[in-house]
Amino acid sequence: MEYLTVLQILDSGLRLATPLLFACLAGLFSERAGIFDIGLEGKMLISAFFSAATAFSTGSVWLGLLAGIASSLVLSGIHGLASITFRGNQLISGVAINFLASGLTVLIGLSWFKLGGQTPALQGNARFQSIDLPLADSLSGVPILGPLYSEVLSGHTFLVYIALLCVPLTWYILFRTRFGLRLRAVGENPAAVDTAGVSVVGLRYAAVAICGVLCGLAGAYLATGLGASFVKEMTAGRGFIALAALIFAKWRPWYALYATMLFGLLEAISNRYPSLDLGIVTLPSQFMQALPYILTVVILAGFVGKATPPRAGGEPYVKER
Amino acid sequence: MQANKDISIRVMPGTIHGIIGENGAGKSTLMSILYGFYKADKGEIYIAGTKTSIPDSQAAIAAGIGMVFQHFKLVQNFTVLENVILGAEDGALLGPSLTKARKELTALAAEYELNVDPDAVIQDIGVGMQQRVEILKALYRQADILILDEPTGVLTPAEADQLFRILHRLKDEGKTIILITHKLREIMEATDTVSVMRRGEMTATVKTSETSPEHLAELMVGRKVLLRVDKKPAQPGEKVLEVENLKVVDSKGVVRVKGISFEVRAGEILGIAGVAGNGQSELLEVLGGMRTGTGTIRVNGQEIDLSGKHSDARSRRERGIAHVPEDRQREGLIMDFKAWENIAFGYHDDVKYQSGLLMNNTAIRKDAEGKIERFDVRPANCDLEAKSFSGGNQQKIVLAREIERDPDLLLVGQPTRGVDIGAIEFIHQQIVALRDKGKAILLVSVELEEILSLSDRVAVIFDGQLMGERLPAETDEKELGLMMAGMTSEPDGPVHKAVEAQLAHVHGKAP
Amino acid sequence: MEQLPKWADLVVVPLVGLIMAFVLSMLMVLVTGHDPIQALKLMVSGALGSTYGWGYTLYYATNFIFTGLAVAVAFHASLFNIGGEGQAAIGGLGVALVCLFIPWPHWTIALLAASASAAVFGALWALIPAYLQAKRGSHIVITTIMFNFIAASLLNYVLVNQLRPRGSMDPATAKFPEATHLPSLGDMLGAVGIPFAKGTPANVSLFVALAACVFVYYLIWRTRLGYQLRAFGKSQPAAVYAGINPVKITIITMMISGALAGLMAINNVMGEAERLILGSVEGAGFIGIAVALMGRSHPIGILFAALLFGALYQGGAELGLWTSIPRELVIVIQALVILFTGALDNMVRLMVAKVLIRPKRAEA
Amino acid sequence: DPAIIFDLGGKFDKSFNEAAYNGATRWAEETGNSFAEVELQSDAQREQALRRFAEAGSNPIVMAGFAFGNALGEVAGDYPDTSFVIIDMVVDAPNVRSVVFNEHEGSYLVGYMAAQTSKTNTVGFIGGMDIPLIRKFACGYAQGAKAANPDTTVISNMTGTTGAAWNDPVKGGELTRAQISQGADVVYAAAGGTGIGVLQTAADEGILSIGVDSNQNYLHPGKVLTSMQKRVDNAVYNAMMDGPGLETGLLVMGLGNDGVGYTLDEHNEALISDEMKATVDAVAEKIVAGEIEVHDYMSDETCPSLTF
Ligand SMILES: Nc1ncnc2c1ncn2[C@@H]1O[C@H](COP(=O)(O)OP(=O)(O)OP(=O)(O)O)[C@@H](O)[C@H]1O
Ligand SMILES: Nc1ncnc2c1ncn2[C@@H]1O[C@H](COP(=O)(O)OP(=O)(O)OP(=O)(O)O)[C@@H](O)[C@H]1O
Ligand SMILES: [Mg+2]
Ligand SMILES: [Mg+2]
Repeated sequence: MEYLTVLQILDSGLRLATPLLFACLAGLFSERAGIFDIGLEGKMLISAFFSAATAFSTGSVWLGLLAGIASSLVLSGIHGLASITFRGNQLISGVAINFLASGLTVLIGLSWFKLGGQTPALQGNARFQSIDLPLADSLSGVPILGPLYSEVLSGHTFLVYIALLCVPLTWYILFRTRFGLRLRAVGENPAAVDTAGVSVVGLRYAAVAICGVLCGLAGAYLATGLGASFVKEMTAGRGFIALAALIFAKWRPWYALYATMLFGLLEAISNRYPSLDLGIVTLPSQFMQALPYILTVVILAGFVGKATPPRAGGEPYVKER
Repeated sequence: MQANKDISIRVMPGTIHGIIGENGAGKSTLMSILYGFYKADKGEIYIAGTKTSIPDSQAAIAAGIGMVFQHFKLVQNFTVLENVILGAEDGALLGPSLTKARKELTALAAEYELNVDPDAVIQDIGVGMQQRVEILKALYRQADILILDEPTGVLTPAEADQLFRILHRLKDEGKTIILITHKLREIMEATDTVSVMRRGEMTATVKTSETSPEHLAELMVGRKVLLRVDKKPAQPGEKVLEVENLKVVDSKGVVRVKGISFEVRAGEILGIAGVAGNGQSELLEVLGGMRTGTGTIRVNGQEIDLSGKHSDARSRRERGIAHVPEDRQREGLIMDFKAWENIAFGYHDDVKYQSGLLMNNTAIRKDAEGKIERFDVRPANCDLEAKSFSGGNQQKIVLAREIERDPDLLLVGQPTRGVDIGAIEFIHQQIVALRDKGKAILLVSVELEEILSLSDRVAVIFDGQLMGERLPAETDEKELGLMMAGMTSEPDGPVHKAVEAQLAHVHGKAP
Repeated sequence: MEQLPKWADLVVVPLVGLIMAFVLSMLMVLVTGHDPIQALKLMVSGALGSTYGWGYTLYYATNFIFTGLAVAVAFHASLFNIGGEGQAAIGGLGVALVCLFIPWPHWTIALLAASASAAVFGALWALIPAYLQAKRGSHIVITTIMFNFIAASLLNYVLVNQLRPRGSMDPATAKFPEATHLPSLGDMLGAVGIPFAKGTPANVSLFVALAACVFVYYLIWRTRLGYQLRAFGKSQPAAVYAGINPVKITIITMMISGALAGLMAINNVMGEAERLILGSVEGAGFIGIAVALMGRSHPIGILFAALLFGALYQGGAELGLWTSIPRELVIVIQALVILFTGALDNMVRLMVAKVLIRPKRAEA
Repeated sequence: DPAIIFDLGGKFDKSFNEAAYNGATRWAEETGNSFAEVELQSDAQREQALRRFAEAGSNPIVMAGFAFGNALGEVAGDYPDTSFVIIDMVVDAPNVRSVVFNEHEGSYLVGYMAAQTSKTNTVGFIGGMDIPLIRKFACGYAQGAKAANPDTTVISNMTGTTGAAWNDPVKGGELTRAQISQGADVVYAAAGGTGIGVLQTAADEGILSIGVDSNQNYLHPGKVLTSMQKRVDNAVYNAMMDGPGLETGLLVMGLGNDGVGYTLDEHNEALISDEMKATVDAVAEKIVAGEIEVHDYMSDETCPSLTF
């Protein structure tokens, strides 16, 4: 394989990994605080819609981004209400949120744009433009690393860099701040947090809200960064893949980066080789499309040991003696 | 129902105030209210003469109250330091808080002899250490009133002694301590005053110096309690259990049991004393079929498999081994199952519980009712879930299930941990009764008093090896205590320091 | 929280939740410029007002019973099977192979064979995730999600390249032979003199689903396996203490779960479509999660939850047929029903308690 | 009144179903009449919708999509007085009109144009799912491209294997980029909502794209080379115009009767030179005249010019 091809696949992998990374980190905050969230998909979807719709109406992608985040936060609020305040089942709440987003986006889209639930295509300032990193051109001549910088790292939209920055930021918040300490504690043993005089409910809501913001970023990236409009169901299962990546990453930020990059890369590879001629047999396209999933299972079984979720995950907190 | 009814209690500053009462008497509930963990329906709290309202734990901490809960409130995968500062951090960033806490911890450790490794992760350290962390948490928050709920339930005698030394020192500093315990000896030795609770009410408060254990026991249970185990000398028979050169390696690759050999005969109780974490749990688990090991074990002369298909708990039961595990809530019971379902637990394959393809629930229930009645489980209601029984009664359910199987060999781990004296008496009687029927019993307990009073022979385990065997009549707690720390002779200097050093030494070898 | 009487907890709370969900939904109908009363009437009468409506409601319910039971069985062992979608799809393949390539003399025998095949195919599809969970600790949630995708690819390949009759546009198998066609509910009830709409897809599989409910009830609460499975689900260390083999239980439970999901195929593939088409599961595997959770993993609860969702599907279809209300509204209604009866049930319970318990106090 | 039943993709799928919807609304606007419609959510609803509309007296009943074949086969006989029109599938019944399109012919033309325009001699095809219909598109396209320039490389991708394959513009865009990096400078999308992403990315990256089913030139003026229009709208419109007594039987819509074709409008006129138009039109004539035989994938399920 040529180096250029490798670079192109890496480049594509990075783009494909970005929404997964946002969603994965979103799930990480929520689940680290003890709130399971299978509603990542729904939050991404609603944010994709509202960011595209607002960006189109206002002509500003930034307002779109804000609207996307706000809509995702509303769903987070519902999830929090159900699973924190009313101690409901977190899985059911997540399922409900996925359905809600799936229905509402089209319903609202239909009545606003009369385009069958789609938004019109975004143009100019209504979408994120790609950014060339400093010195990308002049460095491209440097062997090996130069092209890696200019071809792979440079030339993405703003949100890709935000996603990458979110990784160290998440790590820092979780492991170097008071908030992070408390957040991790509340996912492991809420009683310890409670008896230390800190509000379990408050912490969990904060975590769920951060999850909402990050899902909002993921959705906005899909509709206004990678794409340029909303199409119904456009998240296409990425929320679930992000969830898988989260478990894969064992709920750790840097591993989340690696896991999502792996998913992105595998998808990029299967995009690049729609069917693979091995000389003896030609692997059919269906096989190549299933390959990322097959490899995930193989890697999971072969190299990643048992993942221990946060101990208090999924369980509503009830005081006990 | 009412957990606390019209309770008034007055605790003097600079004293240690004991509270005793049966399981479920309402002790923990009362203290949780003081700590703002629960809200009382009515009543008032005065601290140093001023009326204080304690709506939440934050307020309790602010009022200078610190509490060490019966079930520790620690984050298992955090370090000691992180647990100490949790909720009492100084700023938004952790770094400065940690540095400050580290310094403070060193000071506290020096002041009260509360040594802990600040960077150790909770799940890797023993319960004694965990408890110190809980105390440090309270001191770090500058508590003046320290509440300890059954602090010695899981401690070894040496650790308990150390704890009481610390408590006395705190008292001398002017701090007020409320101590809940089931152990009358501790009440007698450590407290200045003692209050007795029964069924949600405060029945008496007396000066410790003016009372006796027997009197307290009677106040607590409402009848006379036999505080000593009443048993005839053993009549050892055939060898039931023979263990030769048993080795156990845990999942992390650490050798937990390092080639031990012993035997237990029919009609005798062999007690294994030792500080928690020295391999006794693994020993029980291998014998009970929960873990694999190497070596030779014979039951009634026949060798049993230590690994492979026939080394599981089912096969053990088929060989006549019954097992009362150390942790009744995690292992011995399914807390969400009804009591009657728990009676079949482990014996669910028993033919008399089956009818054709299905389980014969009527038969199980009938069986359970009988057992529950004979073991005086309260409330005697088969349809309650295990979790709604008190610890003592949960333990009775497990014992009823295992003892009534009439096993050739009974493995018992920590039979009376956290259980009130009324229940202890009963449980001890049942174990002795089984022995008197000519069955072999292997007892593992960190409670030296229990070991000494129940066992016919005592073996001490240290660092995965047996330090030696003694007859209860020919030894005492002091000698056993030294052996538990791996020492065979009296050390120079203070005993507890030497013990601690020795344990730390071993701890370093096998983390 | 106050303890509600059992009847209130079982009947009043879900009912109130349902009403709240519908009130909100109808508000949405109103906002989108349609007549909510007419819409509600249409949905209810369309789903439950005629044997024709029941014919469809029960058909969908049958699917959901199977997938709901599948999720529930795994739940009892603390395993979260998100793979119902893939297992049901592969179950369909099992049905198709049996129906297409073996000449059956009568539908009864064909049904037995197809059921067995569907169950075996579904179980095998669950086997690998189960094995990996039990032996390697690979999280079953990821592996079952992955296996859903893999199943879709496999089916796509098999239908497009292997089983599709030559020259057919449709990525689907040929129609199954006449002898494998299952009698519809209409045929069966007609035979015993009960009038029931013909041409609706509810079929004899409904009875298999009901039998599966009974089977699961007995399995979970009356058999030794069920006892072990529940014990394992509540506490793994305790299970080991009791001599229950975690590997064995995980694998057996997941295979039973997969078999139940696979069995769904006798309803949609053999009973309705009478051939295997692409994407035949249509999300029933995911609905199964909601059904199992709402039914509290109990067969009776699942039965009702499945009926509710079946009715929502059929009521939604009627809305689509006779009004210009977009079909996505039905999805929103489903979401709200799941939310209020499943996730916010404690909120509803609190509200019901306020109404039910306050006056009692006042009396006392 | 007539009725129309849309397939699972929904009437606003930006291609096939939407074309059918446009045909129906055009009829409604022109005649002032109304029609019944339904978007399906489940396979079981096919037969249901057919029967319900037939019983309610709708006539003719039009259905968009090959997947209705089976259901219609069951239902048609029960309602002999109702006329049915099925698009993309042949159902042999006296009261059914089967409309099929020669998508391969239209695809051949746009493939021809793609290869003519391509400077890299590489053109791309992006399909939604690997199903026979999409292969038919891809195969005609590849044949056309090779006919225009035998050195042309045709890269083909399918989006996915689940329903999401038709609604994943993000993946469509990424596939487009992958094809661009392999040298493609014209891509043809036959992938429903996924195609939105293909056209968008092509426009962003400065290459040309080809729309499908409806005329999609307007989506990115000057950046969509052309669209392979499949006049489903006409098929629906005509059926509704013909009314209840419509002529039944097989109706093939190909290049000859304007059933398929490429689009030329103000949005892409700058892209297509007169010379190119002349060549393409000549090719079209030859196809109609039978001088060029475009291979129909469905005839023998092989594709000489492309491997899948
Ligand atoms: N929130 C509550 N709801 C219902 N019952 C409660 C609650 N809190 C306490 N109780 C009841 O109050 C009683 C007292 O419980 P508590 O835990 O205080 O006992 P205890 O004296 O600490 O017992 P032990 O010695 O076993 O620790 C129990 O019978 C319990 O059932
Ligand atoms: N969630 C609960 N609701 C009501 N009562 C409870 C609950 N949990 C425990 N209890 C009751 O509280 C009392 C004391 O419980 P607790 O858990 O403190 O027992 P314990 O004897 O201290 O056992 P252990 O040492 O195992 O904790 C028991 O009578 C038990 O029935
Ligand atoms: Mg207590
Ligand atoms: Mg207690």
